[in-house]
Amino acid sequence: MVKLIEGIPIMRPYIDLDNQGYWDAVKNHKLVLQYCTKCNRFIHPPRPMCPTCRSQDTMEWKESSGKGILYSYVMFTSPKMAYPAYELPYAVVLVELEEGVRIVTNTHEIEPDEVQIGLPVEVMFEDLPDGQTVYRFKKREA
Amino acid sequence: MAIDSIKDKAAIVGIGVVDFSTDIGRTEWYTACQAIKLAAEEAGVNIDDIDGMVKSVDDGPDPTYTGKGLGIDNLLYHSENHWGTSAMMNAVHAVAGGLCNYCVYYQTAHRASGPEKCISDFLVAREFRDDSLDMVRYDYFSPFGLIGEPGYVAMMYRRYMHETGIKPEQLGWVPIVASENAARNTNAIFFDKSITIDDYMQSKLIADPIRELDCAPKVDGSIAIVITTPERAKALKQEPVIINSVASGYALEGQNYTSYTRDVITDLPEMENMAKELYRVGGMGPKDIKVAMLDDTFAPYVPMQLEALGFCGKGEAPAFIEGGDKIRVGGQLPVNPDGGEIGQGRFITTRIVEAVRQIRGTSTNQVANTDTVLVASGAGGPADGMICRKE
Amino acid sequence: MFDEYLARRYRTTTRPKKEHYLVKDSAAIVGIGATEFSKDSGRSELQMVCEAVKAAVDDAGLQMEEIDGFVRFEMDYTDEMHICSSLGIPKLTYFAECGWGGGASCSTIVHAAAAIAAGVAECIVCYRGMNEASGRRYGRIPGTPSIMTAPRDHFGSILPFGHCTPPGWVAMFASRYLHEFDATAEDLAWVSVVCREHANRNPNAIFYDRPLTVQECVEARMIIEPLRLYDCCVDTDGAVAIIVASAEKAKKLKQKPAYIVGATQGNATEGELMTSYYRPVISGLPEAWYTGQELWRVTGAIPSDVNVAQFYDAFSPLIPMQLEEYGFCDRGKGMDFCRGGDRIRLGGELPCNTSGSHLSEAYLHGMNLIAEAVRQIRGTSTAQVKNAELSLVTGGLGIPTSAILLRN
Amino acid sequence: MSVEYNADQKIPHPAMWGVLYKSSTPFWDGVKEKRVMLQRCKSCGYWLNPPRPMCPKCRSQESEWVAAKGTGKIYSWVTFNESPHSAFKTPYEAVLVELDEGPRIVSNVVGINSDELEIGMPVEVTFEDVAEDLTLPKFKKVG
Repeated sequence: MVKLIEGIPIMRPYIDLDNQGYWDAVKNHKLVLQYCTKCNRFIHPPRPMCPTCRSQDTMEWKESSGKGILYSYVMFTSPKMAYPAYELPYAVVLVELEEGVRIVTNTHEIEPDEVQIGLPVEVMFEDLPDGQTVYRFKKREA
Repeated sequence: MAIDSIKDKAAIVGIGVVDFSTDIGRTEWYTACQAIKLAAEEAGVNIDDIDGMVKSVDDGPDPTYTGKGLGIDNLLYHSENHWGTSAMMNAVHAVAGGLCNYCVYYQTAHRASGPEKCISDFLVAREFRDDSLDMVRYDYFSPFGLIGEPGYVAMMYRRYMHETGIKPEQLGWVPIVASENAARNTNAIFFDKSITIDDYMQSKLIADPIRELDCAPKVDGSIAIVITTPERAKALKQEPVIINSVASGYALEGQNYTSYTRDVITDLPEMENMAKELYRVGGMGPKDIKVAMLDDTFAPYVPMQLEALGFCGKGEAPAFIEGGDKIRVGGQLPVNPDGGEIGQGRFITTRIVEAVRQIRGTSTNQVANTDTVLVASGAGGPADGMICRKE
Repeated sequence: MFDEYLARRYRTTTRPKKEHYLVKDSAAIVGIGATEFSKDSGRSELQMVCEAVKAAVDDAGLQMEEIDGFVRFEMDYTDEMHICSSLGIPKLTYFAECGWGGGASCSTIVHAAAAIAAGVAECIVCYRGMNEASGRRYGRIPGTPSIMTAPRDHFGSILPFGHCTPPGWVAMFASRYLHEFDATAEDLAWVSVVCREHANRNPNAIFYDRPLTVQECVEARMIIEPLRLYDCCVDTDGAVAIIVASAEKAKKLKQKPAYIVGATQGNATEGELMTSYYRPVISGLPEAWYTGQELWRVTGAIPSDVNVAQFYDAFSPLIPMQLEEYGFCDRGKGMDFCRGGDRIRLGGELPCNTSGSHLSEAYLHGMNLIAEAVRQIRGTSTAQVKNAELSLVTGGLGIPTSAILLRN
Repeated sequence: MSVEYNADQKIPHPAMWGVLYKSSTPFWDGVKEKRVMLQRCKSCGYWLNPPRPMCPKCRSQESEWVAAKGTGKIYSWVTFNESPHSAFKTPYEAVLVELDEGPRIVSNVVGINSDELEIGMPVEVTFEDVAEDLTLPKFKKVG
């Protein structure tokens, strides 16, 4: 459902050593999550220390199933508060993944009135003309 | 109900230092978490019990993000201060005032490899500043090429040379003694041996009269300091270092490094005001101080601080530093036995760490029987400082 | 997951002892000053701050030379050094700054009160000045003149999805709140309507002469679902200054002191700048809960002791959420508390936001709320609560927050 | 010596973000008309330098802008041997001039060798168009 307006770049993620693995995977059309092998726990957003066991060397990137449910959403309808690169309206959604963490993302081929809390969704990737890859979520069978 | 004074109401119980480097290869977020973990372990404080965090605005991720890495919930006190090590003052108020139990003061800065080490070309506009004099001032300086701190300091130092007659052969002893001290300190990566006065005189005049060796080099590092009350300190692992007094100072017409509109631009009135308060609160005087940790981000500030803090009379500082004997370990007033910022790189909290080590007796360049250390920061701008002592 | 949220780790046993809390009653707010509130001030933020400080000093009956400390918002573009150069304040012994936008409002008082309790200063100015309506909205996005100044890690992971403004960030958890507790737009409208009723009594309020009905609220333009026009605060140009002095000094000054019984900050794990979406439950404000728990603990007061409250209301859903988090009602009952408006308007069980607050008076990052709380203690509010003994103010939400409790 | 610029680099402009700050606009407007304008308190005559919205002496907010004579003395200077900005060719000097009226301003010198420069040297203002949209007040030897 997100349509880009030509000529306006969309903002790029800020990538540093703490989250590089995450965005590198996105480039390869994979959704990975930070995982602490000591606590057997997924962590998101990526960070330099496991907040539970406080080790800095037990974390690895583990691929996510990419499946989740829509936990909350924001519908951008007014140009005053929206980013100009997207055609209005567009939805920003918070997806709760099966792994138990949530991520902020956009929707793909979901009509505005279908965007509802509880909707089952799964990840898809899109390569944009400017060379970056973004992940979005589309409907799936529950 | 208020307390009359913060004298002896707080103590430093742990320090965590991530090894300095010119390219640390980690994010600031990473090393901030690392330093706090080290400090908590050294102190014997459970990370879950940390309930206060303070830092300088410019250095490192803020408490919420750092706490997110550390998994610290329920932080009862957090504060970000702008100038020097003035965040220390808030930490002391917070533990002395019963706002929190264990406050961490952390500084994380990767100035050598660049704090903005962003791998992607993240699109970001520059922050828009409103009409503050701070910016107006740069409007007045930048078109003329007066850009950067060495230049700002050089303008003042030229005048200082003119008014006091200090010669490069005298000021040179500040970096010389710093290099001697740094050569003994394994965490000071910039000198493995002492320089000579000839080396100094040949050092490049980057903003004449400021030489390259007058400036603290950029460095990557991360330091955390745990502060609590002296009572709580008793149950912990380390011998506590009591904060006898802490103060900050400001004076009229102040601008960071560029207070050119004052009648006299060659003294440090902020530092003088701070020192008065520091000695008043602590009930001490310059004579009680065994080691001085002075702000040597730029060398000319060292003689100026010696005068402002009362370690020598007005106009006596050039002679005081000449030859270095009085400011070396074993001298009348050892200054920055760890090599200071000139020796270790630009990192303000190193002064607090060395103060703690001197009092514990664990410095790489230990001054015998150190029981009181003065720490000063913010030379050339709003100043702050503390006196710490042995229990 | 819900249980984990309710079992938050607030543990009174590991906090400093109550009697060690030295801020209690050791400082008071003695002066308040403000510029006019407008949509276009026509002057710089620095100038407005100077005017507000001067007004506050006059209000307190102080001399400018007696000011010896400053606490600023980290987000404020004017710094204390330059304010002093303009006002001719010769010497400061204390300066500090507080982060997190509106979350800093009561934090400034926390810092000032702690410094005064510690004896390092006697008269401290806390201030905020912003040309938010005419100038640089910090909510604007890159490409336009200004950007949101957010920590970059968090910034970088949500902006690529066009999620770029505070109303949007708040809408994400607000819609979850409304969803979980079946609240309607009409329910929410009562919050805005009551604030407007109070603003209609306050000549300094931007919406002084503009009444508002529930009908208008629910029919208003949608800004970002579920937030409509009147659910959002009013962009304002202006400045407010608050002077905190030691209790001893306060007795000798012109105004009736508003004693600071308690001033606390709170910060919960997994926090971000209004996008703390990764917690088990996002339909609450754990920072506010922590702040409240600590406030009640150190002051010994309980919510029902409070006579009047100024809740930070950048967006209307934040008021019912805070009523829950600060313990004025049970979880999920905040909307019931507001419905119909009777319990929160003047004369009700807990009169809230009696100046019209951010939704209808002016949006000065919480500092105008502190001024109103002080007026309630002095007895000079335009919507005065009779015999107001205890007056509560809270700081910005969705971020590390703060709160103060003032007494007569 | 005079400052030499690298032609392909943009000299820092006082309107750093595209607009001048309100408090310094009269100064830069004056420079365009080849005058050095200074802000003075209307009620007590105190120089407000750098410009500010209130007089620190009497706290009046009424101020006026007056043209300086343009003469003064070198108060201090810096020689940059390492350029902090790509527009400036090294070496060059930045000077702090104490105007005869009292206020000090940062500037550059024109036609004065660095070995001639000394504290107390009398100088007078001269205006240099350094870019299409930028004129700067600089100082040369008197006479």
